[in-house]
Amino acid sequence: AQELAAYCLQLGDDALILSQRLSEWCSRAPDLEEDIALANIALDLLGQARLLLARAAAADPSLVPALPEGSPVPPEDALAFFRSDREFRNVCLVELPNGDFAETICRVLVFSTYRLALFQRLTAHPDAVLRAVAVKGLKELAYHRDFAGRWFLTLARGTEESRRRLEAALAQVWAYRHELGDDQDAEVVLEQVLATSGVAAPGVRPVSTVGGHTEHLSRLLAEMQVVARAHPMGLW
Amino acid sequence: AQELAAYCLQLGDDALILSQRLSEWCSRAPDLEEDIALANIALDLLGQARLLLARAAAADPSLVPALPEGSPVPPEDALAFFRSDREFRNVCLVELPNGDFAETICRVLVFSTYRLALFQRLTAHPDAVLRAVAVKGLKELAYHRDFAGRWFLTLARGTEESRRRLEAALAQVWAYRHELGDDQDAEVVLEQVLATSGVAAPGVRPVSTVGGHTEHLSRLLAEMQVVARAHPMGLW
Amino acid sequence: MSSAVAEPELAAQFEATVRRKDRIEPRDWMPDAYRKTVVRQVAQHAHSEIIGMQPEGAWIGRAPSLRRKATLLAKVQDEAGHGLYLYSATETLGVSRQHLTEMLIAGKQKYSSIFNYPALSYADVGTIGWLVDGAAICNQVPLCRTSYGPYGRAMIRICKEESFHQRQGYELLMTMMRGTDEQRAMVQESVDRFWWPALMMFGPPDDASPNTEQSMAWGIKTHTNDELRQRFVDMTVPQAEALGVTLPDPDLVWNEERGAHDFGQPDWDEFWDVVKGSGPCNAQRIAHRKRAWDEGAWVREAAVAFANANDEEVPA
Amino acid sequence: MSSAVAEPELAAQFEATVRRKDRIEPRDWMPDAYRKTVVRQVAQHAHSEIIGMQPEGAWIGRAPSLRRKATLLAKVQDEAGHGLYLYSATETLGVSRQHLTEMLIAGKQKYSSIFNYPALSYADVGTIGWLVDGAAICNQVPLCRTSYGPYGRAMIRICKEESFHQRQGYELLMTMMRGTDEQRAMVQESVDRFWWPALMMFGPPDDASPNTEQSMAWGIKTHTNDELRQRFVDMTVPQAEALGVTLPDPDLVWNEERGAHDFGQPDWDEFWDVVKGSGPCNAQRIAHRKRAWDEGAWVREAAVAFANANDEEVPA
Repeated sequence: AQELAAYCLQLGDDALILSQRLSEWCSRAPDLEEDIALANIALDLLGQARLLLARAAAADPSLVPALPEGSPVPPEDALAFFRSDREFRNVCLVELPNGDFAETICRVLVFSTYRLALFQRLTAHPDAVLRAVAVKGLKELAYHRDFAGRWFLTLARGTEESRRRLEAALAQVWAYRHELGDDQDAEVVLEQVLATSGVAAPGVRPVSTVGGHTEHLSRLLAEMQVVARAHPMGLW
Repeated sequence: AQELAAYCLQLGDDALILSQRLSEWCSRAPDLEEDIALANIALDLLGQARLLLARAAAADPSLVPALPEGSPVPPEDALAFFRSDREFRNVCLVELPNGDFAETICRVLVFSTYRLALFQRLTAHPDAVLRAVAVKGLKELAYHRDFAGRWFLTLARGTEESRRRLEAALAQVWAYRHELGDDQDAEVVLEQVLATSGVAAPGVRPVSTVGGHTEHLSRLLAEMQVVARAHPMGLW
Repeated sequence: MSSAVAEPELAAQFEATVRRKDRIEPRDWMPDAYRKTVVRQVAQHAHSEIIGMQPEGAWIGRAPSLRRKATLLAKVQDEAGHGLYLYSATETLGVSRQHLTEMLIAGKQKYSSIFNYPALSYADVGTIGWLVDGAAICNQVPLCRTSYGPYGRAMIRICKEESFHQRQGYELLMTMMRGTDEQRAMVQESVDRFWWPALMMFGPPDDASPNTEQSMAWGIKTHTNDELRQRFVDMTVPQAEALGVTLPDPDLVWNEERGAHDFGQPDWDEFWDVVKGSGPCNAQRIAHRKRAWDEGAWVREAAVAFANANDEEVPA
Repeated sequence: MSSAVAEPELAAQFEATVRRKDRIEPRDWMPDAYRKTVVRQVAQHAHSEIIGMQPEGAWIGRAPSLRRKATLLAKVQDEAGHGLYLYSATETLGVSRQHLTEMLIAGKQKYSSIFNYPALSYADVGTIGWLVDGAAICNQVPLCRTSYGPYGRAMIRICKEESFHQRQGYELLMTMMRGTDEQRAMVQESVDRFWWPALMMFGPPDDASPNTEQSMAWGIKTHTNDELRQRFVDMTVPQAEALGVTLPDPDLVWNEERGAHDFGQPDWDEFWDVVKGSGPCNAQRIAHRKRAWDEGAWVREAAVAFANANDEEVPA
C-alpha cells in the first residue's frame, strides 16, 4: 500500500504541478481558442491529480500532513497545500516556468505522450482505483497530445520565427526527457511527430536532476499554497 | 501613541515594500554598478523599515500580530511577515511591479524626493526615535534621489529609445503621485529635475486607489512571507 | 455606408420585424446606425468577458482547495468562451475579432468598468460571482430577446452559464461564512468593496443615459438602467440577509408602498472617473491584454502561414 | 601575439620576479601564455562571482527575517563588487568586462561549477556561506600572493569579505540548529546536497589536472587541488561537529598517522557532466545572465550616448 501510495503521489504531483503551470496561461494565450484549450488541459490534469492524491491518501494516510485538530481540510488538499517542496514527487520537467507558447507546446507534447503510454499500461494495474484513473485519463491525454502535436506541426511549418522558437523550445524540454523513463511506445510516437514536422531530435545532453527539484518549485508552491496555508482551519 | 504607531507603520511599510521591489533587481540590473546601487538603496530602505516597524511595535504593541506561545519572532518580523495584505499601510506606488529600468528610476526619483522633503520636516518631530530615523535617513534619501536624478537625465538625453521609455515610465509613476500628498518642496525639486532633463510633466489623470492596494501586493507578500510563515516558531 | 438612395420598403420591413419582436438576421437589411449600435454593444460585451478573465484569473493559481481551483478555472474558461461567441456575433456584421481586439488595446472601445476594480482576496472570487455576475444577469436576461438574432442567441447560452457562475459564487461565500472569523471578515470586506461598483454596472441614471431611448426603440435594449438596478437590488437584499453580510448602504430600506427597496446612489463622480480611465486597474487591464496579444502575434502569424501553405498544397 | 623576436632579457626578468615572489604589474613584460592564463583565470573567477549571485539572490525576496534579508542582500551585493574588482583586473590586461560578459553568455568561458547546483531552501544560504565560501577561501587565500599584481590585490580585499560571509553563513546554520526540528532537518538536508559539490570546487584530482604545474611555476597558483581539498576537509570537519550535522561521507575519518582526515572521492563523472553543461542549473544560470544583459542593453547604450554628447559639449 505504501508503494502504491508513493506511486499515486508521484503521478498526482506531476499532474498537479503541470496543471498549475498551464493555468498560468489563462488570459495570456495567443488567442481565445488556445486560452480555452490550455485551460481544458489544465482542468483535465487537475482532475487526474485530485483522484491520484485522494488515492495516495487512502492507501497510506501517514503521507497526509498533520493539520490542527478539527481542520476541515480534506486529504487531497492537505497533500496539495500543506506539503513542503521537498515532499513533492513530481519530475523537474513540469516545474519549469512556461516560457513561450512553443515551450508549452513541446512540454505538453512530450509529457502527454509519455503519460499516455504509461496510462495504457496502467489500465491493467492491480489497483482498481488506479485502473479507473488510467481508463478515464486515456481520452484526455490523447486529446492533449493531439492538440500539442497539431501545434507542433503548425509551428514547425509556420514561419521562420516559429520554427526557430520551436527548435529552441524542444531542445529545452528534450534535456528533461530522461526523467520520464525509458518508454519505447512514447519514443516511437515522438519520432513520428518530429518526422512529420521535419524536425530533428535535438542533440542535447540530459540535464542532471540531482537535488530532486529545480529552484522554480518552491516559488510555484509559494503562490499555490499561500491562501490555503493562511487558513488551516478554513472552509472553502 | 496609537497615532504615532500608525504613522511609523505607514512610513515603514512604504520603505519595506519598495525595498522588496528594488531587491528584485539583484543580479538583473543593466550593469554591475547599477546592481550595486539598487541593492544599496534597497538596503537603506530596509534599514529605515526595521527602525520604523520596531518603533510602531513599541508605541502600540496591539498592532503586532499574535504568534504561537513561545515564538522567538521579534516584533519587527511579526509585523513584516505575519500581517495580511489588508493590514499593510503602504502606498500603491511602491507595490507596482518593477517594469523596466526607466520605471524603477522614475519611481525612486519621485518616492525619494517626497520622502526626503517629509524627513526634513520629521527632524523636528516630537518623538525622539522618529526624529533619529529622519536624521539618519536624510543622507540616504538624498543619495537615492541623486542617483535616480542622474539616471533620469541620462535616459532623457541618451537615445531615442531611452527617452521614449523614460517618458512612458514617468507617466505611469506620475499617476500615483497624489498618494504622496501635497508637498511644495518635493514638487519644486521634481520640476527642476524635469526641466534640467527637458521632460514635460505628464498630463495624466491620477489613478484611483480605492481598495487601498493593488492586486500586486498580495503576490509580493506571498513571496516575501512564505518562509517566515512556514516556521512561526523558527529561529533565524 | 449605404448610399443615399432611400430604401423605404426595406426600412418598413425592418421596423415591422422589430415591432413584432422578431429577430433581425445578418443578411437582413438594417439601418447603418442600428448596425453600428449593435456592433458597439456586442463588442463592448465581448471585451468585458475577456477583460473580466483577469481579476478572477489572478486567483486561479492561489485557489485554496483543488475543488475551488477547478471551479474557478472552468469559470474563467467559460468567460473566454463567451467572448468567443460574442466576437462571432460581431463577425456576422463583418467586424473581425482581430480588429476589435486592436481597438480595445488602443483604448478606443470600452468594457464594463467593474473590471477596473481590483480583486484583492479570494472572497472576491465569490463576490464577483454573486454580485457582478448577478448584475450582469439582470442586464443580460432581457437581451436574450434582443432584436439582433446572433446576439440574442449568444445571450441565451451565456445567461445559462452566468446563472451557474452566480450560484457558484454565492455558494463559495456561503461556505466561507460557515468557516472561520477571518473568512467571514474577508467576505464582508469584499462585499463592502464591490457593492457600489456592482450598482454602477447598470450604467448612469436614466436621465443621464442619452442612448437608452434609441436602443429601446430598436429592441436592442429592453429596460432602462434604473429599472434593472432596482430589480438587482430587490433580488440581492434577501440573498445578503441569507448570507449574513451587511450591504454598505445606510439608505437601503424596504419601501412597503412601492413594494421595492429604496437605496442610495453610487458615487457617480467615481463612476465617470473610472469610465474615463482613472480606475484602479484600467491601465493594468489593458496592458495585460496588450501584452498577451503582442506576445501571441508570432503564433497567430505561424498559424496563418501554415494554413495558407496547406491551402496551396491541396487544390480546391 | 608577441613576435618571434626573442626577448631573453625581459623573459629572464619576468622569471626572476616570479621566483622572488614579487608581483608582475600590468606594464611589465610577460609571456603571452602567462597573460592568457591570468586572463582566463581571473575572468572565470569574476564570472563565478556574478553567476554566484543567482542561487543566493533568489532567496533575498524570501528571507525569513528582516535582519537576514539585510545580511543576504549585502552579501550578494558584495559578490557584485567582487565581480567588479576582478573585471577591473582583466581590464589592466586590455580585456574588457563587456567582452568577457559576452564570452560568458555565449558559453565560451566557464565559471565555478558549484553555482550550477540549485539553492533549494533558506538553509542553502547558510550552507553556501559555510561550505562554498569556505572552499573558495581555501582556494583564494593563497591567491593573495599570486604573481599578477592587480589580481593579488583584488584577492586580498575579496578574501577579507569572503571570510566575513563564511562566518555569517555558519552563524545562520548555528542559529537554525538551535531552532525547530524542521529547521535542523533543513540544515542537514542542505549540507547533504552541498558537501560533495563543495569538494569538487578544488578541481579534479592532481593527476587529472594538466594545467596545475605550469600555473604553479608561474606563481599564479600556489597549491595543488588535492592539497587545498585536504586543507578544506580538515578545517571543516570540526566545524560540522560543532554545528551538529553529519557530513555525508562514510569514509571520512581522522588518520592519526597522517595527522589529517581520510575522506571519499566525489563523483568525478558528475563533476565532468556539470562542467560540460549538464548540471541542474547551467542553462538557467546563463539564460538569467543573458536576459539581464540583453534587457539592460538600451540602458548601457543610453549611458554611452549621454557621455559622448557631454564630451562633445565640454571641450577638453
